[in-house]
Amino acid sequence: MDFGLTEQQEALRSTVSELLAREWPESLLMAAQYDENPLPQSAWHSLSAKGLLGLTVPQLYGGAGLGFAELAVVLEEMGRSLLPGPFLATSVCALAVLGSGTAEQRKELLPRIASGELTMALALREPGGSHGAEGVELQAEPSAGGYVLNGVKTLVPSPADRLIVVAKTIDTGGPSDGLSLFVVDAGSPGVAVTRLPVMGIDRFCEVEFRDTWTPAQSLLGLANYGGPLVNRMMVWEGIGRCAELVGGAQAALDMTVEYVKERHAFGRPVGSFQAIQHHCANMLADVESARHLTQQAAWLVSNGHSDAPQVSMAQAWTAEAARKVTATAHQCHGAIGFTTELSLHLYHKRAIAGEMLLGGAAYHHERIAASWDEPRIRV
Amino acid sequence: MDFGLTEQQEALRSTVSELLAREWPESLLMAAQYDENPLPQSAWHSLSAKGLLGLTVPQLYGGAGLGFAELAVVLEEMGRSLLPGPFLATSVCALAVLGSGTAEQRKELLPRIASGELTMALALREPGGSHGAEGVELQAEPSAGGYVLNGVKTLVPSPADRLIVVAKTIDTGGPSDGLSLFVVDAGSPGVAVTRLPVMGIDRFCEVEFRDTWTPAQSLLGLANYGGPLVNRMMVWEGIGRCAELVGGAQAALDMTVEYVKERHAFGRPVGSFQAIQHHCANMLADVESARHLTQQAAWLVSNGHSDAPQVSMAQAWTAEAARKVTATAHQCHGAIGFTTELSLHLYHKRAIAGEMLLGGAAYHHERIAASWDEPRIRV
Amino acid sequence: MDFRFSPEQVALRSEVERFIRDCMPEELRWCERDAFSDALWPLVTEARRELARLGWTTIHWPSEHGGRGASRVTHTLIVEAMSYRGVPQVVAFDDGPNIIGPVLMRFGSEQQKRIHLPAIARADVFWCQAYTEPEAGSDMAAMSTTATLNGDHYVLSGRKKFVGGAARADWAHVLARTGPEEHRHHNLGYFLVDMRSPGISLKPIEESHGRYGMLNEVVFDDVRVPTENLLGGHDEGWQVAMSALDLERSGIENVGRAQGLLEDVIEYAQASGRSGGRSLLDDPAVRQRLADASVKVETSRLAAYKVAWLSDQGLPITHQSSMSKLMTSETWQHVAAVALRTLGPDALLLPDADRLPLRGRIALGDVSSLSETIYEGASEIQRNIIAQRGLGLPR
Amino acid sequence: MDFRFSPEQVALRSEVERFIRDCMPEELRWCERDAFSDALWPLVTEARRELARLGWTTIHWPSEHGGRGASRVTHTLIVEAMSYRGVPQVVAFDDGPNIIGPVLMRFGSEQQKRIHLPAIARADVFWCQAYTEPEAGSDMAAMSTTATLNGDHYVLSGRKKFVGGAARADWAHVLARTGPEEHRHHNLGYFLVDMRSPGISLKPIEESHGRYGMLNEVVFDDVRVPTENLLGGHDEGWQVAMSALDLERSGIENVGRAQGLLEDVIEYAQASGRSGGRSLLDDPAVRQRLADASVKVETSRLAAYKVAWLSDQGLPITHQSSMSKLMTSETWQHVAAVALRTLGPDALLLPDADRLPLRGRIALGDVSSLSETIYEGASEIQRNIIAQRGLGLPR
Repeated sequence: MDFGLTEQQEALRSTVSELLAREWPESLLMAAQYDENPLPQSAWHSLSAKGLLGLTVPQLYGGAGLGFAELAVVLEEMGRSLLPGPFLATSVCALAVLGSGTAEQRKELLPRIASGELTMALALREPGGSHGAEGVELQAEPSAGGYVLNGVKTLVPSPADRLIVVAKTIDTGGPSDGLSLFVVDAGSPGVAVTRLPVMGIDRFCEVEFRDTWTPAQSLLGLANYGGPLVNRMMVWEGIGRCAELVGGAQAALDMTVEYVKERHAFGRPVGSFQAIQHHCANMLADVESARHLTQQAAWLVSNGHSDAPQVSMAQAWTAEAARKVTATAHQCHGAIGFTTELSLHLYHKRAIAGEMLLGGAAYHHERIAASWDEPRIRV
Repeated sequence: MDFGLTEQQEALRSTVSELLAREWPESLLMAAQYDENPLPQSAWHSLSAKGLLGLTVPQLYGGAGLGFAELAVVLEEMGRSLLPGPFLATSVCALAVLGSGTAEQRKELLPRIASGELTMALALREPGGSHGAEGVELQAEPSAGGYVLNGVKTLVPSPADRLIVVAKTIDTGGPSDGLSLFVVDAGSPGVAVTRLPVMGIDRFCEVEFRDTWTPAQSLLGLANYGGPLVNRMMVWEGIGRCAELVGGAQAALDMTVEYVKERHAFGRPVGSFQAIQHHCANMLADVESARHLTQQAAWLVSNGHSDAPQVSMAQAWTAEAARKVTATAHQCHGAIGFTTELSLHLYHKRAIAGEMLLGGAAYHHERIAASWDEPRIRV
Repeated sequence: MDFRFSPEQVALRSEVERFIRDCMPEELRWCERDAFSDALWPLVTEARRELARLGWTTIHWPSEHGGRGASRVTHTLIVEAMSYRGVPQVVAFDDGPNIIGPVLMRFGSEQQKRIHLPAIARADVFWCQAYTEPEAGSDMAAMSTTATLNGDHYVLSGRKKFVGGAARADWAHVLARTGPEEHRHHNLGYFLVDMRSPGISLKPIEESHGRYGMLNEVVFDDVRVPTENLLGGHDEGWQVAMSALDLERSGIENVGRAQGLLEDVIEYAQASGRSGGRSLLDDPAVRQRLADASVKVETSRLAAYKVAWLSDQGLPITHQSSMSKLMTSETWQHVAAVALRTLGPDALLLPDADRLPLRGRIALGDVSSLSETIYEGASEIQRNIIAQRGLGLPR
Repeated sequence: MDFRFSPEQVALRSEVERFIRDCMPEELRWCERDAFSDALWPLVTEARRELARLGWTTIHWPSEHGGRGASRVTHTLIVEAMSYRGVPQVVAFDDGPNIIGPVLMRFGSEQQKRIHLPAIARADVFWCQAYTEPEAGSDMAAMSTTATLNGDHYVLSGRKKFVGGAARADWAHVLARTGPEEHRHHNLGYFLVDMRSPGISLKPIEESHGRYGMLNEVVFDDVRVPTENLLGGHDEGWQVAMSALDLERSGIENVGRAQGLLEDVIEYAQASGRSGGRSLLDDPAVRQRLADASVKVETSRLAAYKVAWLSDQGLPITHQSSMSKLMTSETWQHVAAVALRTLGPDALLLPDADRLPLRGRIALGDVSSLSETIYEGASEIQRNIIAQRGLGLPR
């Protein structure tokens, strides 16, 4: 049992922290919040220069060959400063290509991911659909040595050069059966990408596929049996998102603590009022719990236990905790927190989006409960 | 819209309040908590003398002929001083006899209820069963001009001279279909009554029926179609219980306010600490909301709208609010609250029992949601 | 005890609902944060005038001032009905008829009443409220704006922050120090300020949940305010302001909009298909969550009407309006969050989106709902008041 | 970062679990509030001695005092395993090895260590803690018990309330005023008091959730305490007491018992039939509620192990033990309430009942769980500490 970061993780954390302080200061965040592509190219290049873009890519392909736990450490730091952009989405796709791609796919995609040339995203969710593989209705029909895709994907992280598109290739009746994943160029003919209007610093788009042909070689993993890979990718994305949210919640707490120490009312710092102190104590309890659970989940994923109920627990808790923390931060800040003079509202908006994109606590509670339906062993 | 008590209701309230202050002071409550029959005979006689036992019984049968709203006013006062005993259970049965009984049944039962000679209780719940009519499995089979009962009823309010037993008379497959209600003497051959060990001031028993014969004339209401009557009785019992719980929660709040004004820590009254003040403010919000909802529900029931979703709302809210209030009262009292020196723990125990006996908030939430399944009309 | 509305009240509510359906432009529904925009302000102004013509906005005013002397309960019913259908606050529950008017009736000179009341009743003017200062907030008395008496006028200097609708306002009510601060509530004056006065400048404050700034910082730079525009005495400002704040701000708008949103979400959940021919509303967790929210809305509604009823009875209101403000704002916040959770990621889309459930008002509604527990007395302050005034706990 | 236990720790836990299953009398499981009863105390004493013989209760003590120098994490694991199976606190996590021993090691004289440590290690003695006074509570320093120096002994006079297990105690640790109260934390002494001393009398306090009083009021009536039984200096009592309170009371017992109860409830819900061949655990609302509770238990577990780990690393513990105490006690309270709600009315039955789900421990468990957020530092105090020590907010 070791709650500490390893030396390597600690070094990584401070590398990222220093890099972001330089390349992504709060002033940039405030300026970029309405930009189509808020992430400055220079920041992306710096991440690449420090080898962070290929963090989990094996050295063979030009990466650092580290594990998921290290990725989570990096993401927590990025979340602390609300770094937008394709890092998380691309990392999740890199893990999928590494684990399930053919030798050709790995050779083509991984080095370019590690060098920062290529960004990717999972295109899973469909309009009005349920969370996870269940909601997939986009069709892929075999045609001329490949497949033809028809359907719409929504809330796809943006920007992304390549998409991993989850499609129904056979209809077995079961809602998450018969799925296949395809690596599709976002600029292919028949692919229409539209930016979605969403609050906050993160960008998403809707992608429509109209008779989009993709070659058989673009299939990622097993045809028709893609469900388990989708689940693994959702865990990577989910825990990665939790790590970002933990960083963001910590930042919102730090901001609040600073603010209530400085701000005076009724002749004393508002941070000396018991109601404010208890708000802050509750925030700290929520943040620390989210961090413990998320680090534990990242460690479990790193060690091959993606199916452990603790992985769902991290997502169930963090989905709500991050939002609770940023909402309480708002309550402690008062009116000034709702102005765009402060960055707090951007943290809150990411927390809201995070809760939605994680599928909500109820989704993960059900997964935890499902683990009880299997025969249990008690000593 | 009138939130005030009518003059008659106010007079009734103060009559009950004065009567209980005399006949059921806290010292008696503290002394009687371990007694088999905690309610003193003298208190029961006083209630009878003031005409309270026949509150909703028509004057024709020796009662006061008042409505359900008045009953709720009386029950809130009784709840305030944790009066135990058969008042609520008997009143619910009186309403059932009045509404669904034959002329003979009314003539036999109502005058004796009004005079305090006869106590009654609904015997509905069965061991391990669901809340409400759904859980009924006790069988009544036709036999020799009557029925033979076999089965077990649990958590039946005690003491009661007569029971209204809910039984399955035909098996239609549906869980709450084919029910009939019988008025059965608790001393009949084949009826075994056992006191149940339960915390607090209220007494309950388990009643086993073994080949208990009851005449056809003991049937209350329609044979085989007793479900709606059971539902009505559950509403009366439920809203009556809410009124008791509101009174109890108010008492717990009052106690707490007195205590935190007197008790000093760190050189000041603990009631001056913001955390304690906010606890108390939350308690007041919970109590007042429970009272508003309960009075509204009682008024709706009085006016023939027992099916309104607001009646479920009162039960959903009060089930949890009463317990939250007494638990917060404990938190504000600290260690002394857990000693039997104070009566607080008895209020908390009634609140717990109340939540359970109301069926829990989830049961009523589902009933509220069911009201949406019917076509809705929006202006 | 009677939980019915009178037949007259029910008929009036129907009239209001019919008016909203038939005469209120669709764009004005659920437009809260855009109500002050160039596009909507003309429609808002017209709607305000129309409601004034119908006599609904001042229905609770005494007949001597052109009102109908209706009860607070009746007035509350109208505001609830409008908020329920998304009529923005500036139309449904404006400061003019609801705060300035009553305060003028209580503290105003005959001249002040004669000038201002009819204009307010006709909705010819729009009033804003300038109390809060950059360094104050919940601690309202901590202010540094000064009003220095100079013959027949005061000279007003200072900055007021978070002034709602200032850019559209004809008049402002302003609290300012009329002398040295000896005690906190001492030497404060309450002024009626013509917003066209020279020396007033505005600085828009961008709100995180608004696309068009409705808030402004208002700077008073040696603004001349005639002495006849002092409301109450030279040192009565705190008393006037408290009376303005005490005017039943029951938060009924929050109840109306919460009920409206909740019903829309229920309807959406009923209509939205899930696998196996089941709707989202068949999901027991969704049912529980929405039912629980509906109970909270009902408790808030009762709390708000209780305040109106107490006021109608002439009974003392100590903590009840704080309680109602607390409950209604927290309920609205809760319902907004429940809406978000029920709709899931699609709720993130903003009103610009093509495919937008419930007109895209979910995410913005959730964010803006957070401010309701802060503006006009934060929940922490309300709980203090409830404990101290309502329960008599020691300070 | 490593969220595994070492193979040695896993093996030890199995040993503990095997011991409980095979050697711990069934009556001792979930007997918390009856542990001090005449019927159970002999079994408790025997279990304490047996665990001491196995070396588990002092496993975290340094070897010079007969311990195995195990980590706090290891010790926490043992306590969790025992609490998980309902071993009562007086057996699983007794004050002797966990508070008195370590405090003696830090502040005790050689003679005090020689006398007391071996007896504690063998579980030959049972210690109780007498800090709180009728008028104190959370404000521990507000005490009036006096210890007046008189040659070679102190004369102890006063009343201590809520002393757990006093009737079974051989020794008590007592905080008392050794001089006039100049500041609150001044002139306090920490005494080791032989409970057989003349002048000590007990008055049982009946607890609302106990069938056998485990609490006593202890009256000291001119009790002679030899000066050699002063622990630390004449004015070091507060410092010693704070060090005693700071000893990682992580609340791991609450985690163990919450997990144990939760699993029992899940098992019960799985087994209990509902109409249509479905079990209670098929009810989605029940699933959500229990899963949510399981997450709370997990967060509490991690918080408790974090404290142990920090202590093992020699890292500073500022707010973390308060956080852990806060979270574990609130979690246990939450799980107890969830258990009640899941079982419904049957949960009301007490252990005497014939037909009793989960051995009738639900209702009593719920009531007693309320005290966990009060005893040993109420949640309000813990939140103050977290805000002030953990986040540096001003007093």
